[in-house]
Amino acid sequence: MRERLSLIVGAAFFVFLAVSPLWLLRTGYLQGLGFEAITLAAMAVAWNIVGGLGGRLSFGHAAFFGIGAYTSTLLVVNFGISPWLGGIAGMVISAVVALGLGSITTHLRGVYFTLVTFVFSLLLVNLARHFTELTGGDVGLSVPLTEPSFLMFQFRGQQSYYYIALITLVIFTAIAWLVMRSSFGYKLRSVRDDVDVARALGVKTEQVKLRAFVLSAVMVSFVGTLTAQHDLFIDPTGAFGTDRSVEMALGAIFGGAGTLWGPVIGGIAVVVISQSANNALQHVFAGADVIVYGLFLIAVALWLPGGLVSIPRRIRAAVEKGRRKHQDQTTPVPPRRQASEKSRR
Amino acid sequence: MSRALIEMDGASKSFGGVKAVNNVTFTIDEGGVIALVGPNGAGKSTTFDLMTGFQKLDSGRRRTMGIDTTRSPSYRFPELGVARTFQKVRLFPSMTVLENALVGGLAKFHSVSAAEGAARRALERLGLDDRADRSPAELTLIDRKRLELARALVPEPTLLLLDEVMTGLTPHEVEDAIMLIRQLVDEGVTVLLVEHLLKVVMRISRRVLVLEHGQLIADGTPDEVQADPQVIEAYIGVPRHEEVDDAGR
Amino acid sequence: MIGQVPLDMQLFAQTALTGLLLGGVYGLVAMGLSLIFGVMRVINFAHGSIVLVGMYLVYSLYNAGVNPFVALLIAVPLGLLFGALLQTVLLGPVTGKDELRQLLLTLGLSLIIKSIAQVIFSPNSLSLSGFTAGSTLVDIGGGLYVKPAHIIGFAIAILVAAMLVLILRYTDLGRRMRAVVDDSQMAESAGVRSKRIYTISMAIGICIAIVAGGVLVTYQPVSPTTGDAFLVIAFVAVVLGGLSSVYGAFVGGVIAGVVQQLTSAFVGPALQDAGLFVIFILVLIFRPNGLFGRKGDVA
Amino acid sequence: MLVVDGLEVRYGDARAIRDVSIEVPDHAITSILGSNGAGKSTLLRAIAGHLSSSGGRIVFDGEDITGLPPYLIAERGIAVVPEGRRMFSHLTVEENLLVGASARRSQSGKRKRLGEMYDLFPRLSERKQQQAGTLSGGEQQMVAIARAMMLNPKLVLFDEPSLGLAPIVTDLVFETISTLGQEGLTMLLVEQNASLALATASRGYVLEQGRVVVEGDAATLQASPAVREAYLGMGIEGEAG
Amino acid sequence: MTNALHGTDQRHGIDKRHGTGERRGHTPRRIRAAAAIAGASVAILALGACSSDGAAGGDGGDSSGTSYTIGLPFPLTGSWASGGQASANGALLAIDEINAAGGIKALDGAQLTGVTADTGSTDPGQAGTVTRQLIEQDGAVAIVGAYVTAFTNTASTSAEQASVPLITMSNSDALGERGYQNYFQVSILASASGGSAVSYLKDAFAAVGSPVEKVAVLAANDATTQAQGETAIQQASDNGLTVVNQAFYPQDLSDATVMVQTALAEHPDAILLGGPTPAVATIVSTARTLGFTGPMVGLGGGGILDPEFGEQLGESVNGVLSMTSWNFDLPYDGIGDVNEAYKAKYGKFAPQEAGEAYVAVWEIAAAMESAASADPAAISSALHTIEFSEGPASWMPGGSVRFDETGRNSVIFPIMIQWQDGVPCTVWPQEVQACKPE
Ligand SMILES: Nc1ncnc2c1ncn2[C@@H]1O[C@H](COP(=O)(O)OP(=O)(O)OP(=O)(O)O)[C@@H](O)[C@H]1O
Ligand SMILES: Nc1ncnc2c1ncn2[C@@H]1O[C@H](COP(=O)(O)OP(=O)(O)OP(=O)(O)O)[C@@H](O)[C@H]1O
Ligand SMILES: CC(C)C[C@H](N)C(=O)O
Ligand SMILES: [Mg+2]
Ligand SMILES: [Mg+2]
Repeated sequence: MRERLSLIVGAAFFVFLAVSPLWLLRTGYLQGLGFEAITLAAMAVAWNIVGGLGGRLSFGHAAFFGIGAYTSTLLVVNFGISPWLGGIAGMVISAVVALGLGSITTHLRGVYFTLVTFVFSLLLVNLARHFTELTGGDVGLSVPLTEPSFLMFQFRGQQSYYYIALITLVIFTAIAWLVMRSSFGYKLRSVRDDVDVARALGVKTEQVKLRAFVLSAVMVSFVGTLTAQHDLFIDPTGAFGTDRSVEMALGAIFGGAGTLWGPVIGGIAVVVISQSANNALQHVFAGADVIVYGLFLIAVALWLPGGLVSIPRRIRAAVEKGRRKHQDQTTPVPPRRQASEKSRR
Repeated sequence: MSRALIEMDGASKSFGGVKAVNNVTFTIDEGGVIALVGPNGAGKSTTFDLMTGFQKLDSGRRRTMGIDTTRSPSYRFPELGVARTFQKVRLFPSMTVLENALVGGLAKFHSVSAAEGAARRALERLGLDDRADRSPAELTLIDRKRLELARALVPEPTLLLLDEVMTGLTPHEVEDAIMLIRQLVDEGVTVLLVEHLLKVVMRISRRVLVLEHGQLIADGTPDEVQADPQVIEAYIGVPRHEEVDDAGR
Repeated sequence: MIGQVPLDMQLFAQTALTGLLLGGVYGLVAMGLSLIFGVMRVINFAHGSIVLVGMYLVYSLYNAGVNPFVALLIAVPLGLLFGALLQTVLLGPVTGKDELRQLLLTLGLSLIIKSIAQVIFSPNSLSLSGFTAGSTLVDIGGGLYVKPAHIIGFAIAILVAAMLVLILRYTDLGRRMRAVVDDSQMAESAGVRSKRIYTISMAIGICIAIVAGGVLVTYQPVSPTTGDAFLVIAFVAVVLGGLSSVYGAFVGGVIAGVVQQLTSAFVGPALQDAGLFVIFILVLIFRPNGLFGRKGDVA
Repeated sequence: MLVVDGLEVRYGDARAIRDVSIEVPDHAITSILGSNGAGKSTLLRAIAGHLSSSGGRIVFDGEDITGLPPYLIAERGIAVVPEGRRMFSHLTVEENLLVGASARRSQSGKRKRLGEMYDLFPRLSERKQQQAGTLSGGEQQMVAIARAMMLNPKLVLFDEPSLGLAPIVTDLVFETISTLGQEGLTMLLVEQNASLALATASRGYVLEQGRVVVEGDAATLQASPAVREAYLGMGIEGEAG
Repeated sequence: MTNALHGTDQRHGIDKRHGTGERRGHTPRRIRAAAAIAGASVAILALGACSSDGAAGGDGGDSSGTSYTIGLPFPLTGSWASGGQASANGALLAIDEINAAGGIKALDGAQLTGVTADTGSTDPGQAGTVTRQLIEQDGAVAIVGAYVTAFTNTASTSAEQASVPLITMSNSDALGERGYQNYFQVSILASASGGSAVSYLKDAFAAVGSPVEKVAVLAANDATTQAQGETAIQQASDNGLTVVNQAFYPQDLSDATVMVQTALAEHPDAILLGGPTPAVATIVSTARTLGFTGPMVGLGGGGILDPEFGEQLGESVNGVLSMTSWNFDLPYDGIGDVNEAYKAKYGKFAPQEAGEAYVAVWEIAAAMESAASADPAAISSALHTIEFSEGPASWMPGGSVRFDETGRNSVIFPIMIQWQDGVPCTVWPQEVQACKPE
């Protein structure tokens, strides 16, 4: 029932996104922002499979973003291969790399996993800068501007990019939804809660972790291709840099990690908030927007632990409480303080 | 009563300097209730861990349902029909009661809905069905134990290892638990118990294994074991509250 | 680039020496991180920014005419205060909570600190101009050179490390810190004021980072983004040493410094961090709890 | 002497105990019986300051300690042997005991007390340097008791000390409790094992669904048909005690 | 994200922020933290409102006529912010001067408005986004930006897609190879400055009588510096010099002892170097204390030209050389006054990128004059056809600027400066020499 409702609201939200270029996002600039927001949401959805459902905070997903970006770009620049195919190639390579990195990190717990993924992406930054013959080093790679062509992933204006991103997001959300309902999803959550017990209950924990990691990596990799072809340029820090990894994790956490809609909302919200802060405040002093953005993160951490998606639940709880207070008036027990587990960690 | 469900051969495990389980050999054959008793720290829970692959054997061998599982990871055991509970209850905190039980079924059922059906039946059996959508944190310790037991029952195991499930129950509740165990046995499940409630153990088990200092010091029928001076010395002690018992009865 | 450098002993010795001295200060940064993680189970993603605060603090004091090493003494109480304040106002509510919240909070904090630093100190890189102990090399014989500031920094690092390990292992305070880690409520029932313990631990952890920043600025220019690199190195060091082993973090820092310099000299400067990262990943694969870590240890 | 007056504690909206009033006289063992979920642990945790109450008062030695944080309650001389033992798992046995004395000031007093505890539980003396988390259940229970005693408490709250203990260890634990009782220590003992509890205690209360339903001295309770029926059962747990 | 600023002082915001919100006696922590955060947010928003008013007022000057926007996407935060802000400052200075001088006369004295936008520091995509914003939201008719090659890359793509001209002060050769119609590069190519470093060095020091035979190259591995370093290495061997040591180091280099020692072990006569300010400053001071007395020559651009480089090294900066494509002592009338104006406004001499951005804005103005139009396409084609040979628009080495069909400046040649008395002074080639090399 509640799930049905969330699906309806979600579908309505996608319809809203689909029509918004018609009335809300009318300029190329706004559609470009829309592209950014939606791609971040898509990455957050992908990240959430590992970081939210699996409870393994990857801080190195930029690695796969970068692989997708570089693979498709190298193929189009050097061989004129369509970025669509390049994107698939990038996904394959990402899968292989994720399989490798995933298998050597399955036994790592908590922070250790986070830090290895983090360092892995930094390692790729280093390597991409160093092996200039392949990657162009810090100069980066430019994709030549061509006539609009679906095959070559080049379009006039931002609208087509926007819709491609949106379709990607819809597909990703559907994948996440399927994952959450499947036995794979339950296994993933059990691994998050208690690996040892999950294992003792027959969950092949390494396999589950690995699959989640690979799936998520492959998804992020495709977004890497989208972004590189949209920007027509890629360089090592833009591709593999920490900010990218952090951003997708933030999107998911901000919206509500481990939920279906949290990463979607969170990914979009992160871009909307940071861009509007930027718009409103940049002229105060350079970086004022960053401060507001930082304050936002802190505020969510302090007062909105479940992320943005927990707001409806909180409102509902508050309303119910209010209602109950009304009914309770016959037996006036002053609920002075609720028994709370004081200071238990 | 002949098929060997688990065969431990020279199983050992130490932690740091402590030999928790020391060269233990026994076979769990099919049917009925078998108890594993012994003083605190004797290595009972560790033995469970070794029987289910939850801890790796330092040395020795293990066969499960006739298959060599010495090196098998713990996730193999539910498939083979072995399920267990933990002395210190370990539930999945972020999942509901139903979901906790459901995960137990995934080893056996391939579809989520089949696992959910089995989970609901198990919850009902343990009287938890009315709390299916609660969080385990809202349950009392005892209900949490029940939930863990339900989770172990979902995959319909042939061998069930219960680590102190009756600890902390009132006499009435203990009776309920015994009924449940008997039912399971009738359904063909072999139950292996770790329990300190000697009276219960002796009443329902057909065979009792006694561990001390990581070693098997006795193995036999309840009567044999209770009469064993070594067991009395190490575990049962000289009953001090006999009179109270009588009064209570 | 490989092979161009003559692999002679003197170069090796110089490299190892420089790495050791730099590594000591990395270790200092890492110890603060490790302590905060060990006691509060908070990964402080703002740690690099705290180091930055230390750098700007000592920079400002220096410009006000204070000798940098005297400035460090002034930085100690300020650092303690800052840490205590952070814990009471910001981190307290998320201590012991979901790590995602801690992540949001510390990341947010880090962004804010960096932005404010840029506003106050401009984006330019600043250094203690005229402070020669940090810029000139001294010949210590055998063709080996060191910067006096490096030596002093290393000595301070050793001192802090020793103090911290002693406190954690052998004092009431240390035992209480570790007890609170295991079960804060039970510790309270034994009379331990766990919030105070958190505040003290955070104060010490932050103070160490501030001091590390102060040491760093004596030989390294500071700009608003300088802290980021130290965050990464501190992570590496802490994990190499075994996450919540404070002593391990120090050793991890030293290892990081040496590996970095050796890679730089014998593989190529561009790959100095790559070398470090490879070692890091290898260690974690083979020793998931780090070189010195036992699960859940602090000290 | 501890007086609990009309105490109410809630978990969210659910009232776990309501209008509970008990008295714990000095130099005696008072016991609380009740089935699972009756609210026994809740009561103890409220007294210890782990839970805050939504009504009523807790008075200790004439001072209202309602709502005080646990460390202040500990400073007033109330020690806890909690349900599930709750070791400082990564600390050694000795460190656990030393932390147990955190509310005390004197260092030498602590050391002396430490020696007394090792005399009381020689087993712990053998395991001084072992990490507490790796001890067996019985050993942990000893540490929990010794840790509480380190505080030199005026009142000790025991929550189901026999839980999960082998008969022989249960014996040891209850012998220790009796000994301490004979030495004049005031104790509040929550125990499932009613026969054991009533044999040890001089007075008792029975909690049912969060309320006190029966109270009286141990002999009266033992004789009460209701108590016999419900808590002393058919004697199945007798051997354990 | 844009900023209708106008030389808005980057600094005045935060100081006011300080007093607000904080310090609240004994209120519970939650409330305290909430108040602090809310207070800070409100303060910043309020300041935002105020200064946007201020910017709007100050901008159009007294002209009631039309105003055209020039977009200035630069990295204003993050690790490139120092050069980004200097570039923006140079551009804004030019806009002020143009407005003060009566605006664009061919367009009835229309005024120019400079709108800056922050490209951030890591994601090149962001530079593309803000450039789109400048063009579409703010109606920029031309863009000057984005200082760092990677950002210039995406910014110029956005500009190209919108057919709006963009003039850059980036140095990378690759930018001009993309066949863009609306891309213009006023500065020197990395290959040219890196390459000339060797020949200038040879010539200049042959002229003062100390020949250079062996060189070491120590360059950061960012795009421009690495390209400069590679060309220099190439050029050295073409010129019969030996490169005895080469290293491309990471920008956050923490210590240079080992690297410099390794280089000095080969006894080079000169060191060619480049990178961000802290790194090059460390390299120079390390080399000096290790007893190296030969010339040290910057490859062009970056840290070695920044005012902070001089501040960091103090006395020992003097003598350090560098390639560059702009200096405030070039022999053109008025260029010195501009530097004075810059100093008065920003407290430091105008570094290379500020000068280039300044010139670029004047070129746009000149193109608008010549086309008598503010249509981006018209500006673009004017930029392609005009030879800028007078006024500030021509103040690049060579005395004039002409963009070829790839958009590169076909007139420019690199110059070499030497730090003397704490400021860079042009020493080579002779026709632009302001000081003698020491
Ligand atoms: N993870 C561990 N690390 C170190 N020592 C351990 C560990 N687990 C168990 N031990 C030790 O192994 C011995 C056996 O422990 P085990 O838990 O198997 O005992 P048990 O028979 O189940 O006792 P109880 O009846 O108290 O539950 C004990 O001495 C205990 O201290
Ligand atoms: N953390 C909690 N959150 C919500 N409800 C709780 C919590 N802890 C206990 N309860 C509820 O409070 C009631 C009393 O629990 P309490 O633990 O005090 O019982 P008890 O008498 O100690 O039982 P037991 O013999 O099982 O230990 C129970 O109904 C239980 O479900
Ligand atoms: C930082 C500088 C070296 C940037 C340079 N102007 C470039 O083209 O990238
Ligand atoms: Mg056990
Ligand atoms: Mg209880």
